[in-house]
Amino acid sequence: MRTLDWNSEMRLPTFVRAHIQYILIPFALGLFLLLWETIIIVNRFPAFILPTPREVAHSFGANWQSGIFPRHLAITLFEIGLGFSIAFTFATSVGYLLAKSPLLEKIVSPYLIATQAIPIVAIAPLIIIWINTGSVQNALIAALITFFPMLVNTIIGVRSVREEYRALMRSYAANRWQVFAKLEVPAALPIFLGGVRVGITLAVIGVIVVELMWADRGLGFLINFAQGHLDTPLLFATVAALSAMAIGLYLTVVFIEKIILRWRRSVQ
Amino acid sequence: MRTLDWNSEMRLPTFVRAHIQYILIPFALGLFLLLWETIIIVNRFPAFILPTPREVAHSFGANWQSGIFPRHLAITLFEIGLGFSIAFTFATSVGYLLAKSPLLEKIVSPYLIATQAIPIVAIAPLIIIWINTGSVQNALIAALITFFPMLVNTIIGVRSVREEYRALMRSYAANRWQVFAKLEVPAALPIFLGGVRVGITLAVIGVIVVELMWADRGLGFLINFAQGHLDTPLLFATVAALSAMAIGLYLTVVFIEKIILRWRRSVQ
Amino acid sequence: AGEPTPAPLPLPPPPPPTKAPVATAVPTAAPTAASNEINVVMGYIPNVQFAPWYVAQSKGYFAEAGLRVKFNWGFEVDGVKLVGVNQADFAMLGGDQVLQAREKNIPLVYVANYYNGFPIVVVSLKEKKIEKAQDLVGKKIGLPAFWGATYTGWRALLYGANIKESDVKTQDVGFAQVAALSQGVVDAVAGYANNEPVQLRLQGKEVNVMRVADYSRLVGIGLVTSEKMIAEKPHVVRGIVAALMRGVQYSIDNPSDALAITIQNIPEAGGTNLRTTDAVLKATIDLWKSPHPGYVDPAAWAASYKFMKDAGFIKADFDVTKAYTNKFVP
Amino acid sequence: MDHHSLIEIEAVSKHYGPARDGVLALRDVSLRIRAGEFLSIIGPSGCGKSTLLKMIGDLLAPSAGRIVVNGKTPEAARRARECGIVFQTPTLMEWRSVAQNIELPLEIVGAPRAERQQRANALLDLIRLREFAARFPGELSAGMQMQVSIARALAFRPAILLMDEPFGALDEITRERLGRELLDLWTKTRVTIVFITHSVPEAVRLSDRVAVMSPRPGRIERVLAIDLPRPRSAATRDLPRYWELLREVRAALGLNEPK
Amino acid sequence: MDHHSLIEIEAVSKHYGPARDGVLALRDVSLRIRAGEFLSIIGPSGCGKSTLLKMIGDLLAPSAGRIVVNGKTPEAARRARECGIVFQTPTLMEWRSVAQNIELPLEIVGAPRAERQQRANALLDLIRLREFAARFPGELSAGMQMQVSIARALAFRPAILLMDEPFGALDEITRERLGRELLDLWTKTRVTIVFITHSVPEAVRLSDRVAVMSPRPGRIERVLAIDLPRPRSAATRDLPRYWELLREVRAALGLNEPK
Ligand SMILES: Nc1ncnc2c1ncn2[C@@H]1O[C@H](COP(=O)(O)OP(=O)(O)OP(=O)(O)O)[C@@H](O)[C@H]1O
Ligand SMILES: Nc1ncnc2c1ncn2[C@@H]1O[C@H](COP(=O)(O)OP(=O)(O)OP(=O)(O)O)[C@@H](O)[C@H]1O
Ligand SMILES: [Mg+2]
Ligand SMILES: [Mg+2]
Repeated sequence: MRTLDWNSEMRLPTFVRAHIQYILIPFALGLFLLLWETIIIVNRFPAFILPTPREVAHSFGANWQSGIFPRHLAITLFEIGLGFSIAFTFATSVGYLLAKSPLLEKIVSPYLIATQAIPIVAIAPLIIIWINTGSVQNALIAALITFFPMLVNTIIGVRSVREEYRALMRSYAANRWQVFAKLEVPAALPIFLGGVRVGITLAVIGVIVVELMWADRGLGFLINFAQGHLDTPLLFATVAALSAMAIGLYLTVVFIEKIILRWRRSVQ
Repeated sequence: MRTLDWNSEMRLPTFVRAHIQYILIPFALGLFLLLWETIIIVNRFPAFILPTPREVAHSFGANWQSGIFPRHLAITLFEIGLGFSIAFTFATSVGYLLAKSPLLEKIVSPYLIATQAIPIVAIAPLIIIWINTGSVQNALIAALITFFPMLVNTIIGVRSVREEYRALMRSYAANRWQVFAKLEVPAALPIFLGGVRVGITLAVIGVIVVELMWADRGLGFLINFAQGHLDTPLLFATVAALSAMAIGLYLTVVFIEKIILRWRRSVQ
Repeated sequence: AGEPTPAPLPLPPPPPPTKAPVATAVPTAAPTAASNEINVVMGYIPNVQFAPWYVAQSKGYFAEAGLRVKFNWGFEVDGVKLVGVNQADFAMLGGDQVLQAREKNIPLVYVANYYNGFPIVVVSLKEKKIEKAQDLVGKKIGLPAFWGATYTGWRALLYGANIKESDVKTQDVGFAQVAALSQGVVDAVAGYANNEPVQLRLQGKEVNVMRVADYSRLVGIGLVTSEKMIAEKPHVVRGIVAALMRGVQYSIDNPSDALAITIQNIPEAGGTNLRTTDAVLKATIDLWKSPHPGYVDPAAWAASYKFMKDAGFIKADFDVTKAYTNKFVP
Repeated sequence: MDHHSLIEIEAVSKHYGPARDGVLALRDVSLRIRAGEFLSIIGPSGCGKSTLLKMIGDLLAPSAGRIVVNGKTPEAARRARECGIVFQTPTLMEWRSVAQNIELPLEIVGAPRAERQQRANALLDLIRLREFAARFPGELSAGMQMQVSIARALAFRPAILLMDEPFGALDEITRERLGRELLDLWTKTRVTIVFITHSVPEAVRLSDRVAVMSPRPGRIERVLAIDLPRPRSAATRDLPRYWELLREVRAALGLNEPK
Repeated sequence: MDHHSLIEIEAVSKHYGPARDGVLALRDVSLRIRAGEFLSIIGPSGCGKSTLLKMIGDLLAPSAGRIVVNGKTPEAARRARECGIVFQTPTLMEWRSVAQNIELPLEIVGAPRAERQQRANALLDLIRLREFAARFPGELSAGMQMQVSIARALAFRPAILLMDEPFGALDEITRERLGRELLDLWTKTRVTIVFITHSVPEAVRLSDRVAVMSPRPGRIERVLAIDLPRPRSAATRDLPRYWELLREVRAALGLNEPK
């Protein structure tokens, strides 16, 4: 019901309203860059504290062409992808089990929460001794922080499935797999995908944190390196790349969400 | 509908089933401690790599009595509380706005996601120059990571409000505040509280990460200090305290959830 | 909390400035509000290696010079930046950091030496028989990072011993150097002279220690300020350097007093950590000892510059002599 | 123009969804409803009755045409709280108890607590569910839920009642009782009622006029005046005119036999 | 024991919620339903009709008493897929198109795709909503949704059909048409039907027997055999016995007048 949305942003012609984002998004970006420049001018920050957008872009360009950026980016992307996949698999499977068994949840969740509260730095020696360092290991550790929001939203999503639907499936003597695939997955999706949005974002920072700690490759290393060499433009270029990556991954999730949840639109 | 739950854990007498957690939770804890001890024995780890539970408990006791632990704990708890409150306020208010205006969401969310992808380490000098260091500042920075899951779940929660309810409120010409208080808050709560569960957990690690970086007080400092002095029992005691804190905060949220969402139980 | 009874035990010591998550100090205080408060970025967490500072503070050496000193804890690199924009007044930095900063036109000046000689060492278990630099060839070395003082020191060692980087395998082990070494993950680790070796010994390990200072004349950690500070408030610089040097001397002469004063300031360093604290203090005293406290030979600066240039840490040419001054040294 | 018409629907069409692919629910519907009238709408499933009601209540906008409610746009009328709506499904808030659900519109109007409770109790007595006051909607049967939703709409004494098959889920006894109560209320307050039903006898028994709609896309096929004397009672069914009208409405609907 | 009774309900009670504070929905209900029978249940709102149906379908467990379905426990019967259920609310999965909703039980049974589609199309033709096959439930009117949910229950050819007010939201034409279709199906397949309705004529027109329930806590008040000849048609209404039975059922329900 379109008109129900009485918060609809503005009373503009439909065409303008449908496309206004193409005006406003670049506008907001411009505003952001302007603000950035202004801060530098007002505070008189030298480049090693806060470089200008232009300096950052230049550093990015130079390091891209030299191949440094693409190489580290590829590694970090790989680690993010792997870490997210591990976290996704774990969060969905364990989350589903916990959603189904409140008793299991009571027993297991303290340990899962504990993993969230332990700074990796604190157990770094154990990690290095047991699993060593490397891309797969980095991904694994990043998965530790990534899985939690997906886990929680899986639990909430599965528990939010309406009882009538369960009764329906039960009346068909649907087996567990069918209940899962035909009811629980589609019904829990809107909530679960919210967890994925947060998870994919945390995967980015998770990988970076690990790379900052001990990696010799990846964007985290590059940040570390830039910092050690007082190369603040490179530092900011890397941070910008990271942000862009996080935004890109997030928007990918939103896009997938749009496709999967098409039925929602047609209802409203 | 009790019998609908055909995954009900076991076919045990009701009394046993209702209280089984009191058997299983200590059992799981015991198993965990046993596993820990076994790891030490099998790997022959010295205390500075992985101390025994007993050594950790002893260190905790000693540092508690000397007053070191309570002091740092209080500071960290204060920072967590403050950071979480800030994040909560921001997540709910901004999340609500974004839920209501998809256009605003499109414009603002890239910047919010970017904040999630920037390692604080990278912008530490700017933070110090602008907002300085101290407990309030630590809390503020921890809030940066804390708010995001709450924001996302606020958006999803508010958007999940059934259209019929909105129509009902609209037919009463309810004002925005009434729609918010009487419809959106209660309807979005189950999903929103999932975000709070994740948020409160991230607040703990967020504060610790900041304290690790530059604080001279708090459990983060204590971890740093213990690490610097290779006082691994103290390190693990601190980590254990942190975990206990995170679990406690999480369970508090779950408890509040139970009270607020009482109506759900009575329906099933 | 901590009673300052110096236990006459064989003691374990704590570590010095390393890289990321652990770290350095950072200043607070807007420059206006702090007109008579002096902000120092310590470059690490509170630790007994700053005993001279605590001594100078509690014995009133700073006050005598008319100064109120505020310690800030945070990252070393942040110290460079903060002093660079006069957001902090002083920082404790290695000579390598100062040279890198000067290359970037960050106007830092090294005004007093604190650790005589570069404090980085390569440690290995005795049974590995790694005694001189050449023994490192073909071995696997754990580094806490591929940048920062430890890395610079590591490279200086290779440079001084004429070993190619590619002849040695390295692994980033973060802060887990002691664990990685003792569990055989790597053959040797780079660390601080007053940290890793001390701790390994406290754990009952026999170790070989190879000092970077034996292979290179890199300038060690010292007190750094900005050109602006020197130009505008030379008396402050003079005062703080003098007070600090008194603190250093007092700590060397009265280690048990220095330990007690430190524990008053950092109760955590007492109690279960007393042994470590004491051992670290002893190792640190070795670093403080100098024929001419505070003074750095210009030749050492020239040598540092040459190494940094040759090893690629700095690329642009600049005048090294602007990077330091000995005129405030008493 | 008829000066007594409270609701004017003029050449209204409603198209759901995209122009190409959507559903035309209503085509060119015109209808005037007089102040104080009891008008029933009857028509096949999916012909657009609910759609029409929602447009009067400003819960949907017409794709074409014009609706005037009490001299105002539907929006203004809604803001003035002219209409109380009973939706086709109960739409009770599951986190509110039965009594709290009934009190909801009064809360929004800002009625004092004591008045709210008194009114809720009176309405609970009307639907004979007082003992369920503190229970949650999930604990009621479907028919009981529907009754609560009727009570809720009555809570706030609007000038116009839009009722979408309010008695559909009820058994005959309850249905007749609530029908009588509704007529009672209508007689006393002269509220204007637009009443959707599938029951021809109910429509004839209650209404001043019955609007019969055609299948989708819906149009108003015929509007029949029910010229039975008021007040109506059980005795009304003994009148031959009642049976005649029944037959007429059924004929208009395309139903073959009189019973 | 009657060897022909397919469903045996013996001294069944149902209490919802905690012992102290809950609701006693059914008290001591006994009923036998013969194989191939068309049994209607009629009774006031909230008397426990839906509860009874759910217990037969093993969606609720009785608090006391015993239910046997086709010689098995309700659970075994459910697992053997003896019962198809039409719920009182449509319960369509909103993320599935209309056709996909109808296909759902066939998917679960593992029917091949071609058969599923063919069956769905046949059923869509039956309810005359073929053109809505690809739409989502949210795009249908309430009555249309209910019809889809009836079609879904028919998709899978169970031995027993449990229908909870399936025609409640439908207009009379659709109602009669679907009633005829249901009788047709019943005649052809001799499926056993338990049919909850609020319409006395509908109950009489369709059933072999009508069980009349008392208000909550529900009991079976009377079971009336409807001894009207089969097949039933429009002409059945001309039989005096029809009117007599109508009156009897109404009397059992406590409704005063015959109409
Ligand atoms: N989930 C539940 N929790 C508590 N009480 C319930 C629940 N479901 C039903 N009841 C109670 O059980 C009684 C019977 O409900 P049921 O739904 O079986 O009635 P019904 O005969 O189907 O009524 P209707 O004709 O209105 O559908 C009602 O009084 C209701 O309040
Ligand atoms: N949200 C929607 N999106 C698309 N089409 C819709 C929507 N709501 C209703 N329709 C279509 O509009 C038509 C009229 O629907 P409406 O609900 O008004 O029917 P109705 O007369 O109330 O039927 P019923 O008696 O079954 O309640 C139907 O064909 C339906 O498919
Ligand atoms: Mg309708
Ligand atoms: Mg029912």
